Order: sequence, then C-alpha cells, then structure tokens
Amino acid sequence: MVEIRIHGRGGQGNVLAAYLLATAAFLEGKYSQAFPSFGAERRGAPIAAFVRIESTPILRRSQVTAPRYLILQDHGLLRIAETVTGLVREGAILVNSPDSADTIRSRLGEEGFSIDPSVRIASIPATRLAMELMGRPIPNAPLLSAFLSLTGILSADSLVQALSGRFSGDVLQKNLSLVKAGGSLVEAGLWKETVNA
Amino acid sequence: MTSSEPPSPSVDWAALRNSQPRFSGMESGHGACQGCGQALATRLVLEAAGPDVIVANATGCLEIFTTPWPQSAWTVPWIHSLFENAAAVAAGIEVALRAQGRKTRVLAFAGDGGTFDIGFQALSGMLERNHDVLFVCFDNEAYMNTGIQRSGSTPHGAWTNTSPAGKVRQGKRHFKKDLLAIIAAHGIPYAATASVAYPSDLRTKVRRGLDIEGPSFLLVHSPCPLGWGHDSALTVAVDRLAVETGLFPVLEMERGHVVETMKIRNPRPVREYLELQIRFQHLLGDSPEAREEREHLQALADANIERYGLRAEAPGPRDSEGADTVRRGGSRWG
Amino acid sequence: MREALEGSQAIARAVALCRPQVVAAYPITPQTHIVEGLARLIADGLLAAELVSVESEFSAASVVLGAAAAGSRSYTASASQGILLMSEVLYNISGLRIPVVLTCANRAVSSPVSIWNDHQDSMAVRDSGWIQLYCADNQEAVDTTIQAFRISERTELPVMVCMDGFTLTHTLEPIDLPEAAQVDAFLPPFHFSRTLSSVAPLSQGTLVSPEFFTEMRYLQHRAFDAAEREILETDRDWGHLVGRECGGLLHVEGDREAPVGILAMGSVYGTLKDAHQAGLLGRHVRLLRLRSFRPFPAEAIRRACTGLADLLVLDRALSPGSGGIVAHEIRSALYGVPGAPRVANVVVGLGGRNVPDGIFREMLDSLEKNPPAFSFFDLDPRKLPDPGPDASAPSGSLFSPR
Amino acid sequence: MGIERDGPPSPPRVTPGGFAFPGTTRSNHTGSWRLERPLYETSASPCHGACPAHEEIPVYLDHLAMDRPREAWESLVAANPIPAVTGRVCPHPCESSCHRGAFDAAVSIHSVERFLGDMALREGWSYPGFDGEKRDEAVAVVGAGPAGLSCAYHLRRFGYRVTLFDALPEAGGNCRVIPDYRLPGEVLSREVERVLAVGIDFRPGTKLGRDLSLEDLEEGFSAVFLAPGRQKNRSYSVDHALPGDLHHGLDLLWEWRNVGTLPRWERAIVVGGGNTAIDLARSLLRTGTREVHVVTDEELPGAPSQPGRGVMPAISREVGMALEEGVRIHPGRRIGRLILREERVVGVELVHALKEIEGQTPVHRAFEGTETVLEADAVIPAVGQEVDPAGIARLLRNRTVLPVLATGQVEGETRIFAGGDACPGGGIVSHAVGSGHHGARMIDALLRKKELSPKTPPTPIPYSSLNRVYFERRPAFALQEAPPEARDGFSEIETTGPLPLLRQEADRCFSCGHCLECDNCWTLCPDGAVLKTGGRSDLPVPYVFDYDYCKGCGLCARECPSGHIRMVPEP
Repeated sequence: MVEIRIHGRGGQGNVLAAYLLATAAFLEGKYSQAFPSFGAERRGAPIAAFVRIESTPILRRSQVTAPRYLILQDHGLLRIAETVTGLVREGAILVNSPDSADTIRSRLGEEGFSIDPSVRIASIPATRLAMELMGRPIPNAPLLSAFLSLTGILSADSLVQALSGRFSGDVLQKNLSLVKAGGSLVEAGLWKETVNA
Repeated sequence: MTSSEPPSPSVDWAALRNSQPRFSGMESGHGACQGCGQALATRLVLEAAGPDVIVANATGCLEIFTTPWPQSAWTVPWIHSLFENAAAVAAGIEVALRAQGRKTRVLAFAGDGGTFDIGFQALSGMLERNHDVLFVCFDNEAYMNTGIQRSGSTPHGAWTNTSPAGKVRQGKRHFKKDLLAIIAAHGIPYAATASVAYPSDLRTKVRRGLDIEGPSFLLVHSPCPLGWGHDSALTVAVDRLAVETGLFPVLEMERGHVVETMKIRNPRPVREYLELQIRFQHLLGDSPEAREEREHLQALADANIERYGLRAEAPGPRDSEGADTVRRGGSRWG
Repeated sequence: MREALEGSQAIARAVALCRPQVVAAYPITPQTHIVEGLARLIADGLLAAELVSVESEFSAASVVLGAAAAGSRSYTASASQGILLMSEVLYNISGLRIPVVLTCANRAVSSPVSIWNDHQDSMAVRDSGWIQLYCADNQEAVDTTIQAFRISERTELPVMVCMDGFTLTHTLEPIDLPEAAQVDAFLPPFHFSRTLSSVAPLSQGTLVSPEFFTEMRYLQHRAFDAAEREILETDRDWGHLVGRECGGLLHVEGDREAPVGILAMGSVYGTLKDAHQAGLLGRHVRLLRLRSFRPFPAEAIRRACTGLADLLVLDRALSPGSGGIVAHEIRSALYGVPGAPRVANVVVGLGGRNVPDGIFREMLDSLEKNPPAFSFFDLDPRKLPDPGPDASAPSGSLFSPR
Repeated sequence: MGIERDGPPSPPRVTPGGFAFPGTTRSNHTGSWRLERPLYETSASPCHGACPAHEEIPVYLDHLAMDRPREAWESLVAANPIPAVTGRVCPHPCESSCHRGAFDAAVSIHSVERFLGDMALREGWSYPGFDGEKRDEAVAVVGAGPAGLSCAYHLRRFGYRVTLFDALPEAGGNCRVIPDYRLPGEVLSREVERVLAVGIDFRPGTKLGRDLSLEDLEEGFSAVFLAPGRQKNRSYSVDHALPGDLHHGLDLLWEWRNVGTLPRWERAIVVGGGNTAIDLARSLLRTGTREVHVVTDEELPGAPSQPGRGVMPAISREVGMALEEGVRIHPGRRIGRLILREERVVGVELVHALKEIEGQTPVHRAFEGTETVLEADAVIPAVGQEVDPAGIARLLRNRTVLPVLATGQVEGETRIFAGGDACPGGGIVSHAVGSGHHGARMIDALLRKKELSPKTPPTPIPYSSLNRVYFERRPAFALQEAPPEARDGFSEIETTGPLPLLRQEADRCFSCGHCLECDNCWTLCPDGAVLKTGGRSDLPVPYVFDYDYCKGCGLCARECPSGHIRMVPEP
C-alpha cells in the first residue's frame, strides 16, 4: 500500500489534491482512500491530507503516521516538525519551492531535522508556475503532475481525467496546462525504483 | 315567564349537534376549565378556518385538555409534538404538503409560553423562511398549564406563582414582551392581534391570515379564569376591558406596518380591568406602591393608545364598541 | 455505478436516490457536506425535494417530524451537539412512530469542545427509541442509508444511520452507487399509515394517562422485535439486488473458532480487520462487528460468542462514572449464559484520537494479564495533572484511573 | 363487598404512537361538572308591562326588524286589532318605560305600531287566527267602542258567536270624536270595519235600557260584556251659574263629526285638562275661533311637579302641539266666577288653584286674592263624562262607574263582565282594547269552565340584566310632523316613514327578556354546549343547551344582550 501525506495550508487546495490523487488511482482501477487531517484550522494554517493507494480494498481507517511520500505545498512547512515526522526510510519528499533539492536538504539540516540519506527530495516552483499560467497561487496541479511523473504510480492522463471530473471550461484548461508544465519540470521515473523497492 | 324545557330524552342530540350550521373543529367533551378563554378562542379559530386544515399544537393546556387518550376533541388532523416546536412542525407539514401538491392549510397553535418564550426561536425561523403557515398564539399571559408561572407575556405588576406579590415586590417586575414589534421586524405579509371579546373580528383575521400566502401570525388574547382569577362568566367581559383600556391593542399589520386598528371611543380606566382579576388585587389598595403600579399600568395603556392611534371620536364599524354589536336573527356570523 | 466519492457526497447521492420530499438540516461539523451535497443536487434539479434550512437542529428534527407525519419521505442529518439539541424531538418522533431517516456524522460531545469523531452523540440518545445502525465504511453507509428508509417505513420506527465523522464523512474512496431503478424497485413510494389528512383526520401526540402509558411503551418496545427481522430481511433483499450486504444485525468473521474475540462498531472495525488480515494481531481472533445497536441483537450476540473465552469490547463513548456503554449491554446479553466469555471493555479513540492498527495487539496482549473490566486504553497518564503512581506506565497499556 | 359494577368494561386498546380518533371527547360528558345551569327564560319587557293593550312589543319589533312586516302585524293584532288607531292616539306609556330610553332614546314604538297598522290597511291583510275551534255559545257585547270591539274580536278568535250592540249608528265609540288631524276618520272606519268583518253580528242603534234590557241579554246569551263607555256629560257650573248657551266639549266634537260645523267665537275658554279639552281647543282654532284658552287647575305635562300634584291627563305631545298652534293654556287656574251680561258670557275671573290627589280622590283648592279677569265670549266645559246608568242601574248601585273584579266580572255577577271607560281607571284607547281582550279571555275561561285566573302584571326585567355593550347608540326614528303654521286644516299632522327606516327603528329594540337570536350564546360557549335547533318542531327555538357538555360557566348568561338566559342552581 502506498501512503502519501500532503502538507499545505488551509485554502491551498490540500484536501482537493488528496482527493484528486485518490480519484486518479480509482480511475486506473485501483483502490484508494483520501481524507483530510480533520482539523479545525482556518485559512492559512498548516494542514495535512492523506492518500492511500492499493490494488486491493483498503480497510484501514487510521491516520497515515508513516508515509512513503510527502508532498509539500510550500517550503515554509519544512520548519514544522509534524511535516516530516514518520516518513519512512527510502521515502521521498516533493516540495513546492524555487530552491533546488540540495538547498532544501541542507535547510532541513539547519532546522535540526536529521534526514536519512535514503530519503529523496525533489522540488518544483509550482506557485510561480500557477501564477504564470493561471494567475492564482494554487500549486497543487503542477505538484501532483510532477509527483506522478517522478513516481510513475499513476499516469498523468488519470490526473487529467480526475481534474475533468471536478472542473470545466477555462479553469479546467488552465489546470491541464499546469499539469503539463509541472510534469515536464522533473525527470520522469526518477523515483520509480523506490516505488518498486 | 317561560323556561326552556330540560333536554328531552327523545331528542337525537348527536344528530342535532352534527347538523349545526358551523364547522366544529374542536368537539365538546374537552376538559378545559369553566369559561376557558383558550377553548373559546380555539373553537372560533377552527370554525373560521374550516375542515381542510392541519393543526400543529404546542404543549400546553390546549393539548392537555383536548386529547385525553383514547379521546380527542379535534375533528381536524392534529399533531402535538413538543412545547417549543409547533412552528417548526407546522413548517415541516407545510413543505410536505407543498411537495405533494396538497392545498390543505396549516395552522400552528401555541400559548404564550410556546410563542413568546420557549417556542420563539422556532417561530422566528418559520417566519423568516416564509412558510405558508398561520401561527396562532393563545395569549393568556402566563404559564397556566404548569400552574400559573410568569411568562414573557405576563403584564407588568401581575401576580403569578413565580412573580408573587409580597412585602417588597408588587408582582411581575418586567414588562410584557412587545412580541408584535418583533414579529413586525420579520416583515411577514400579515400579523394581527385579536380578542375573544370580538369573535367576528377574530374570525375575519383568521380567514385573512389563511388567505394570504406566506407566514401569518395571530395573537389572540385569551383570558384564563383560573390564572387571572376572574369569574368564569366574565371571560369575555374581562377581555373586552383589556381592549377598551388600551392594555391589549387590537390591530393588523402588513409587512410590519400597522394598517388597521380597533379604535376605542371611550377608553376605560385600567382600574376597571384590574378590579375583576385576583392577579391584580394587590394593586388596588391605598399603599403608595400599589398606587404607583396602578398609575404605571394606566400609563402603559395610555401609551398604547397613543402609539397605535387608538382613539376615535366617531363610531366606526371596527371600533371596540361597534365591532361586535349584535345582529338579531342568528346572523352573528353573517 | 462506481465512483470515487467523498463519504458525505456519497450519502447525499444515496439519499437523493431514495427520493425524499423534504430535507431539513442545520449545519454542524462534520455533517455539513452531506446537506451541502443535497442542496447542490436540488439546486441542479437532480432532486425534487424541499430543502428547509432551519435555524437549529431542534427545528430540523421538528420539520422532518411534521413533514413525515404529513406524508412526505423526510431526511435530516446532524452530529454531536446537534443530536443532543434534537434529543427531545428524537424521543418524540419515535414515540409518535413516525418514519424518518437521520444520518449521524458521529462526533464527540462537548465540553471540552471536540469536533472529532467518537460515538458519544448517538450513544447519548440510545434510549430515544430510534433504530441505530453503525457503518464500517462509506459503501456500507450508502447501502444502509437506502435500507434505512425501507426499514423505517416498514417498522414505523425512525432510523439513525451512524457514520463516523471525518473518518468516513470526509474520506474519498470508491463507492458503488446503485442505479435509480434499483432503488425504486427496492423502496416503494413513501406511505405513512397515519398521515395527517383532512380526509381521515387523526389526533397524534395525545396525553396518555398512567393507566395506558406502560402499554404504549410496550408497543414501542415490541416494534423493535419486528425491526430486528426487518433489518435482516432488508439487508438480505438488498444483497440479492446489488450483490453486497451490510452485515445484518451483527457481523462475525475472522477466525471463527478462536477463543478470543474483539467487538467493535463503526469505522474502527476496518482498521481492526486490516490488522487481522495483515497478521498484526499475533493470534487467532474472532471479529465481531455490531451493526445494529438498536435493536440490540442479544440473541445474535449470544450465538456469536459461543466458544469464546475472552471478548474485548471497544467503546468509543463513555458513560462517566460507569465506563463504556456497548460493553455493558454485551455483558447484559451474556448474563447467565453457561460458558459465557469474560468481557473486557476498553474505551479508545475518544474525540478523534487516532486508533492505529498496532493498538489491537496490545489490547489482546493485555487480556492475558487479568485486565480490569474497564479501561481507557489509549490514555497517556503523563498528560494528567496528577500523574499518580502509574505515571510511568507507558502509553498503550491497560490503565484504569479508578 | 362494597359497590360493584356489572361486569368490568373492557379497556380500550392502545394505538401506535398513541393516536386518537377525531371528536371522541364527545363521550366525555363534562356536564357533570356543573353547579349551575343556564336556562333560556323569556321575561317580560318593560314596554309589555306598561302597554295597556298587553301588546308583545319586542316580538313584533323583532319581526319587523327581520323584515317580516306581516308577521309583525299579525303578532301585534294578536293583542290589539286596531293598531292604526292606537298607533296614532295612544300616549304610548310603553315608550316611557323603554329601557332603551336610559341608553340613548326610547324605541319609537308608536311609530312602528302605526306603520304596521297602516301597512295592513294598505295591503288589505286580514286577521290571522280565526281558523280554530268553533264554539256554540253566544256572547253579547254592549258598546262598539275600542273595548267592545276588542272583546268581540277576541271572542270571535276563540270561536264564539258574538252579537255587538251599540246605541249609535256607527261603531267606534268615542274614537269617533278624535279630530282628523290626529286620527283620520277613514283610518278608524277601515279598522272598525275590518274588526266587524270577522263575523260579528253588529246591531247599531240598539241602546241598552231603551231597546233591550240586561235581562234580555242574560237570557239570550251565555255571557255579557258591557262596554258602554261614558257618554253622559259630567255636570258643570261655576257656583251654580251657567252661561245661557252652554255647550259641552264632547257635544261640540260630536257636532263637528256629525254635522261638520262649529261655532265661531272671538275668544273661547275651554275648561278642563283632558284630551277632549285639547282636541276641542285645537279644533276651534282650526274652524275660525280667533282665540282659544284652556283653563285647568292641573299642571302642564312635564312641568316640575310636587308629588300628589295633578297633571293634565291629556297626551303630553298633544298639549305641546296645541301650544305650538296657539292655544293658550292656563295651568293651575280655575274659573272663580263667570262674568255674565244677561245670560251671555263676557268674561271669567281666573283664580290660582291646584288639584291634589289624596288617596283616590282629587281635592281642588283655590287661593283667594289671586283673581284676574279674562274676557271671553264662550266658556265650554270639557271636564269629563260619566257612565249613563240607563239599563245598568242594577249593576251600578249608585256608583258612577261599573265595579269590576280582577276577573273582569261585574261585582256580584257571574256571567256579566265589563271593560273600557265605564270601569274604574282607563280613559285611553289602548286601555280599552286591553280590557276588552281581558274580558274575552275571562269569558272564554268561564264558558270552558276553567278557573278564571287573571294574569298578574309581569315584573319587567331590570335594566341591569341587559348587557348593553352589544348595542350601538343610534338615533331614534321620529314621525314627520307638519310645522304649526302649516296645520291649518284637519289633515293629519304626523306622517310616517318608509319601511326601511321603521325596520331600523324596530331593530333598535333591546328585546328585553326576549331572545334576539343574536347567536351570542352559540358563538361564545367555550364548550360548544349551545345548539341551534334550526326550526325543529320537537325543540324550542332557536337554541337549546346541551347539558351533557355545559359546564355551567355562566358566560352565555353574562353575555346575553337581552337577559334571556338565567343561571339556576343544579337540581
């Protein structure tokens, strides 16, 4: 079972990102589960959402405490301990940031987190991309696209289809262009072996 | 001098009763007190409303004295749920009927407790959501069902078991809640007050309330011989005085604006009203406190008359003296 | 049709398939998405129903009471304080024997304030005369919701469909939504034998004297016997129609011959079963899922417990000063049964506390150490103001502060 | 064992949700709560009590108010067959007693009575109630004035054969001398003819004591009713002095009626305070006498009075109109001396005087030293009439009037009854009508061998028993009255109004003690214990109490506008 934790702030579309991912998985015939961290937080506060993907029915209802993947909707979240807690060895973190993966890794060290060397880190400037292509700082579409490209666990088409189920017209078109752009910013299949490991 | 004969055993009373030229929504045999103003008011409201109605009834005397299972006095479909939810139950009935395309009219009945106080929230919500319901409050100015405790509707100075008159208190300290002003603030199509002393006026208002689409509200002043402490024969007389003193203004509002009032040609002194009721007996003495409260009540009555412009010099069809003058020949309802 | 749906949206769609004519609700976390979903379906013309956005849960319950009494299929949903605010009306609806379906998005009850899931709200109204069906997952919540209308209308008892707040309501997962034609075939148009009507006027909600009150209550109590049969039959019929059942009154699986059993209600059962399948329990365990808390299927419980030496009962609500609630009833059902298992009762997951899959093994291990009859299993004594002698006890051990 | 029922009743079976069937409280007979029960009870209205003709005034007012003029007239003539006459000439004591007078103004009952009387004449309505049992007995009635006519009429209604004797060629009695401006002769004639037409064997020109005797009547008839009236002028003189050309007032009025002429004087003095005096004074003015004075030792009606002080018996309205027309009235005076030249009157000496009533007998007193002189060329006494003893001396036994018992029987007689002006009291037409009616009822009782039980005068319902809040103040109807300057001839002074106005006037009636059928009791009973009977023959109309449910709260009695409901202790 793949367990993913998405971190963001209220209003950034965090839960939606989780739902999109789970929906994309469902569309590929997999079993999936997505749920928010059930917080009472208001707009702007750090929040998390969870995704489980599996080829058999998912029974587990507990929160995701040991995720394989973290998706961070902004790099400021790296300062918060809860963000990285429980990440498994050989896990991976995708960060929305203009900074490079190395810069992020060293910043984590500066914050006092000891990151296992097996943990992989990647980043894309998703917010900038969203501002350019959509005019709004909603980074989740390019992030998800990049995540799928890196891991290959689901196809970008499934994400496009999931988005089509939620949006239409101009908003959908802009999201689709964000998916395309996001996916192109990372090296496809870079984390694939991790998945298969 | 001729007297009516005692009932003849040969008379088919049931048949006679069933052939009365009026609709009977609440049958005889109910257990209301002798001279009950609420029983009278309810009978009148139902007569005016006719058979094609559904009644949602709040907890209170009315519910208790009409439905001692396995009996019921009601001949219209009737449901009692709780003290505070008559308006909401009626709203539910109304939307259900709307959904089903049924044309039956919906009435909600409550006392002043179920209207001014515990039921107020549901009432306000019902009015705000524009349900096509006529809410009728039988206002007897205290919680009578539980044994005469003060309510938001109890008038200033009145004795109740929770606003007793004693050495340092002269009955209820607070004023009767100006419910009508609050109702007015909802801007509903129609709201009115009425009195059992003016049955024709009351009937007209029931019909108007039912005819108008959307929520309507009718406050019916309904004396309680037990709680007010007046002779059971005086129910109507007392209520007429409530109107003619100005203490209970009778009026109609549309969209929150007063459009019609029952005028008073010869306002009666408040004392006449107080004297008939034990709940005000402590205000009739010569002590300075009693005098002050009496004057206060008179001032409240005068203020009502002024506020609603109740004074009239010339007779009118809807003034307190002309509204229910008798018509001979069985045409009271004509 | 299979769709990936948030639990609340799935419930909204399931309710819509049942063609209610009146929906009344007041928003409260975590119920809100259900009613919002229904509002959207109505706004889009996909559901022809009157949506009454009332000013309180009290009125929500009152409106559906009136609406159902007036002959319309009616639905409401709430949670937590909302259920408690409704409670007076809930008693009334059942006492009047009016068929209504309510979704309880289970949530803790304040104070202190908690918006998160446990079963305190529905447990608080367990004696209100409502059928209570607890759902383990969203598919079951959908299926149970549809079944609930039929059960309610056949038994003239109101049905509360209990689904865990957030854990189910806010979780997106694949759902099989039945076809409208299937639901229509399964659920006939609403009929209430005592519909308020000027054609056949009846008086409902009368004053009943001591002379008759006992018999009235008895009638209501007996209706729950019929409800047991109705729940089973309805679930079976549903199974024939769509190919899946919801577990009737009490679902038993796992290791049928095992001497140890765990009984749970609601979504925590999924995690338990997952742990069982993953071998995390470390022993053979019989799994019992109580779906129907009211009617309480005492006979089914006695049968399911045959051969058990120990039964661990998970409660997600508390009767302060007493302990768990479900366990009491289980013990009561087993009272006097020869060879009945010992019943250990743990309260876990109050106020949304995570119930991780590893916790079940700890519970089972603790059974071997002659545990107390009742404990707060996931209590962390370090957080108590006066930790006392057991302060050093690690989290996850059986600990009874009494 | 204490008290046991026969077989325990099977208890009702509980229902799902505790529902109940509609209207089932009817099995709950809350009438058992009652300590007092209401009764519908018709009480006498004050107008009825005051009406000498015993008219059921509220009843016919009610009919008219409900736009049933014919029924109104029919119930009116059940007591009084000549309403067009009485409606004009009666001083209507009913109105003085009317409770409405204390509220706004008395109901103008006489206007209604007159209107109905006129309408009946105009429409040609015939009397109801003559289709009952026919009786073989024959009754003689002597005197075809209002008393005799009334008696004959009611006897016919009871089914008797009636022979009516009168000395004069026409029926009508002293009504005939009432001037046309008050009572047009034609109105009188038509009502009299209608009475005679009910099958009365009328024998005009037949005078008792001349053409037949009392013994003839006793022999030929089962009973006799005597109503000879007072035809003999009371003797008049001033200290035994009399003018040579003495005319009595009543004789002048008869002359006017029969011949159509009256003497013309320069200045005539009429002595007396009754209707004859006033009628004559006004007639004289109309026929050319330049100045007419009326001298009476009584007070003007309505003048401030001491108890016991005599007041002019003339109808006060008539006195008022006489004054308006120019008749000069000298109240509290009497003629002390006639000033004669030869036998011709040239003037009189007036002296201050008064009439006091002490017990039954009037005492006249004059005050010396108060004399004044009034020139005149005629002094006409109109001081009243006496019973003519011819033919009835046996009954009079030296008394001036026929002594009658409460049963209407002449003292000492069984089969001889009397009424009208020949008996004590009386003097007005409606009284005569009433006494004739009473006589007829008593004769009927005698012939049916029933007890002769005269009705005791009913105690009228007090004003305080009415609930006046249900009435709106409304101005009373008034007959149109010709202004004094236009009253030169003998055409009627007062004219009536249209039906709607009279109907409204009738509607002003409080219906004291009678059911208004206002629906108040039916409307205001909290227990629905008042039922309308809707004209069912087996029940009283219009309402009955259903004592199964009446809790005895008393609300209906308190709110009955007309005092028709009384609360009595439960038996």
